[in-house]
Amino acid sequence: MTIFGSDLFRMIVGLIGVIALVSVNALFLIWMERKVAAHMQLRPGPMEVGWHGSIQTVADALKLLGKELITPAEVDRPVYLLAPIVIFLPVLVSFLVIPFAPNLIIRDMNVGVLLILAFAALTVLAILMAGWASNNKYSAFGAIRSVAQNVAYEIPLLITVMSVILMVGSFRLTDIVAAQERYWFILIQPLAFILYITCATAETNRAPFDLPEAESELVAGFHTEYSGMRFALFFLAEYTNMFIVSALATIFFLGGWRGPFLPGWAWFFIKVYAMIFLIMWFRWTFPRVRFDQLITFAWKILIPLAFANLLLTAFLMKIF
Amino acid sequence: MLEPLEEKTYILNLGPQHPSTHGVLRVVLEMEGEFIVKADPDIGYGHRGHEHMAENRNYLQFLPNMGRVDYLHALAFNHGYCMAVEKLIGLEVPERAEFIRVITAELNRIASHLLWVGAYLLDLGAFTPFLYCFDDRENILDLLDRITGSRLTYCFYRFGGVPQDIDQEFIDGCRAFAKRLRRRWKDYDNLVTKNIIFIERTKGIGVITKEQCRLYGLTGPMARGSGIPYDIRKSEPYSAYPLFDFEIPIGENGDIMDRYLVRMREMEQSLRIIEQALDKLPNGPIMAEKVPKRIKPAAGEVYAAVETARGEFGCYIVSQGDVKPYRIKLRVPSFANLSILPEISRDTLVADFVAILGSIDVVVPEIDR
Amino acid sequence: MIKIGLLEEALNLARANSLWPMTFGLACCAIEMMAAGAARFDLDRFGAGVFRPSPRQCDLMIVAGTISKKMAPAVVRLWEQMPAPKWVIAMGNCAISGGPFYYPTQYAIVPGADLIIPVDVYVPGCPPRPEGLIEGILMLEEKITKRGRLRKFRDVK
Amino acid sequence: MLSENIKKALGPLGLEKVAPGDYAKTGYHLEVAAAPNQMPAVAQVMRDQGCFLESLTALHFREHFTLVYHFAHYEELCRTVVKAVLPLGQQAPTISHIYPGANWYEREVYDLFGIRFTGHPDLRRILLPFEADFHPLLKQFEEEAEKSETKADA
Repeated sequence: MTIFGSDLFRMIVGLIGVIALVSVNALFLIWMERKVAAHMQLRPGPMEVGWHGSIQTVADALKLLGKELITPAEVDRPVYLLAPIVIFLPVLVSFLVIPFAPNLIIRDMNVGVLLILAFAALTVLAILMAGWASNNKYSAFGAIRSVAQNVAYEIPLLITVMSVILMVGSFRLTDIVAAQERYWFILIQPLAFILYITCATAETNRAPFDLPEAESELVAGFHTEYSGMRFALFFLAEYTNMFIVSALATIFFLGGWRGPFLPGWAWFFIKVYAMIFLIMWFRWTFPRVRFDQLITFAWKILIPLAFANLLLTAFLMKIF
Repeated sequence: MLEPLEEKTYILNLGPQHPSTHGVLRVVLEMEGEFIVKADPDIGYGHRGHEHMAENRNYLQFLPNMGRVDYLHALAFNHGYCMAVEKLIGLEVPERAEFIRVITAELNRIASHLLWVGAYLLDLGAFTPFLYCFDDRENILDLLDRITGSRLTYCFYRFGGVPQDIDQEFIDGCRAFAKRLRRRWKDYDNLVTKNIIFIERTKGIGVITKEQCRLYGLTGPMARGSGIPYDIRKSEPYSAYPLFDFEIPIGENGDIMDRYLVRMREMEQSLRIIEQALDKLPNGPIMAEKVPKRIKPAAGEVYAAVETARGEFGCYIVSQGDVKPYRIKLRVPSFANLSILPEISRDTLVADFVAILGSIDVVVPEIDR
Repeated sequence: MIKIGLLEEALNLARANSLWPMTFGLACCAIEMMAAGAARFDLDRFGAGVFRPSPRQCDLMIVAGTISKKMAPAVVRLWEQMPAPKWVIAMGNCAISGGPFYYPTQYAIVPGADLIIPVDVYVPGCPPRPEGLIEGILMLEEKITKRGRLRKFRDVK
Repeated sequence: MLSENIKKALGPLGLEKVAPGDYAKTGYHLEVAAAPNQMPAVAQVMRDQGCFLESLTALHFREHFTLVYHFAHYEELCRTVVKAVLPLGQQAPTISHIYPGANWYEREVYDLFGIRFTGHPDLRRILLPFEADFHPLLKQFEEEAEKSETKADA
């Protein structure tokens, strides 16, 4: 076996690719978000920097790179400095197991689903660290809300995903895509899909569930005190998280890379961006829910529904 | 790091720079967890000394200030002040001028309500309605810009009339705008009024009873939302308002939803008034014939009230027979409306507090004067 | 040295095209600032439409309105909380010189934002129209990059 | 008629003046003059009659202050003005326990004129910064300022 075929080489190339993808993707997503928002709001959005503002986010990123990094007095320094890095790591790891196309996957693990969901839970730790360390009441609020919210929404998310896994019988993401050869799972699990999208929006702290950074209540929530590149990392992580939950939705419910005519990766990206568009659409349409409503909604509606869906799936699997 | 909490409550400082305090209001919140034990509004960050200024200028020089007290419904404040001075010096305003005043003031009221709806939805976390409202509002500003010459801080009325007549283009523009806004109601209904999250956020929150309204002296949509049909345009008719047929929308429960609905329906009533006024617009002069060059009223005092978008604006002028007023007290609606905030925000969540604060529709420089 | 110069220029270009203002309105002018960010005028076209509520994430403070003496310490504090490089636009006559509210016995306001914080661009008007604010922001871009989009309009005779 | 009822109810208090006003000229239906320490009783009567406090302000004259209370009614058009002459340097009783809305108005009067209200639960400055050491709407303040103004001009 040559060095090019080795696992190590694959990992290194993969990681470089992932980092490139993450940054380019985030830049694109932020531009897309601004354009989507603008067109929904009867305005053109970024227009002057590049063609239709296409390098607007590059300018933003460059500017943020050149900004002063303020570390406010009386913050919990190590935790404060670590938080933006911690929020970024799980995001990178999740990319390792996502199958972009039949062979375009860095590491095809048999516990892929678990890996992603386990690392996604780390995000909340970073938010908690950031909020706590900032020595700011608004940040602490954001952090506390974030923890409660993520605990509440992780459960229905997992249970919903379980009902798909029950049908496939494997935690391997490629297996799940392979199982959708004849039909997409959205057709036989529509309830699970709706539950998943709701939970995913809450998991990524997007409106109408963006309570940890609720602008009109908590100024900027957990990242109120972060400036420059540190703030940019939170931003980057948010958009990459969005990509990951959309990619998972594509894999679980929309048949992954499957589609006629176009190559697999193209279909994959089309589906993912369609999902992201959906999440953006939510954000620019709905008002924000209140925090207790959010929690009530998770524990009293989403979790029972997810359980019912799981039981129904198991029951039907037993019969047929 | 946060210090360990020895007491059960802690202080959260909201403002003076906070996205949902609409300018420079500061509220010191005493909190227990996410619940508010006590809210103490700290106003005065926009205090500019209008009343002190009034004592240092003559009557005409003080007129431009009125557009800056409440910049969102500047024309109503113009109207109130002009009415008070006209009463003081006994000036009759020609009918056509009154009609023009009513038309422009009602247009301005719609603009103010639209801005409130947009900014309020922004408080609740919905960004898009804000831009929709601003888009509609720009149409009004175009119309008013045509005849008043400014977009925001109008100084359009004069003692004894208005300085500029309206033309056919303005009339056509008003009619076209009324048509356009009526078509937009459906959009607002779908986007906001029927939105389940919006309903959940506003129904039963921030309830004000009739008795509380009376004790705190609330006026405008705050009182009407609680079911009190108090509208100066009807209950103390002034200008050309008695000539028009319109209703006073009132709410039932006194919660945020009712205040929202009252404002939405009021816009419809304003459109009705504008259309009737355009239909009945009489010919004639737009300025009283004998307007004294130098306004020097005899000693005396006067109180004149008008209905602004936020409630009753009363202008209390005391004259000592000088060219300068001895004292002008501006009874502004938001001052009383905000004073109920500590009462109704007790034991609410921060999110509800923001919703309640937004529903009061405060304009901070108006409170602070 | 040349390379550092180039980098600096690229950074300045990026800064000029991504001026994030603070959500910070003091009085009447704030409404026109909102209007400038809204549908018809859309500051976002120039990359300046991302209104950040936290001063830590802003580049630009638009002092939109009268600064009262009670508010002045807060304004200074907010300005100090912003990370460098930062700019200030004094929007409206009140922020420039106290505007219509300044007279000898005035007790309540600070006559001019430049008395308490350094101001880069002054936009006159009471209040300035949104077009005026946009021109102010383009001026600021010109100031940052030493070249500008405005020139072509100004040279028209 | 509400103004008749108010007149009747105010009768036993022995006020200085209770007279109908010239509405067309001043905007008042009823003009009342009272002593400052009668104000709580007057306010109680107004509250019982269903009126609300429209505004509360003060006027500064050379020898005395005049507290001006405006009352109006939601259902009926009836504006009552109550004036209370307060000698300089004296305190007036608060009516904020009768009308909670008067709380802020009294704070404002204290802030702008320096009139103290006895029994007020929370008499702090409201518009000016807490550390301010002057009351801007006092006329003396203005005369002094005029002096300094002429100095500045010269």
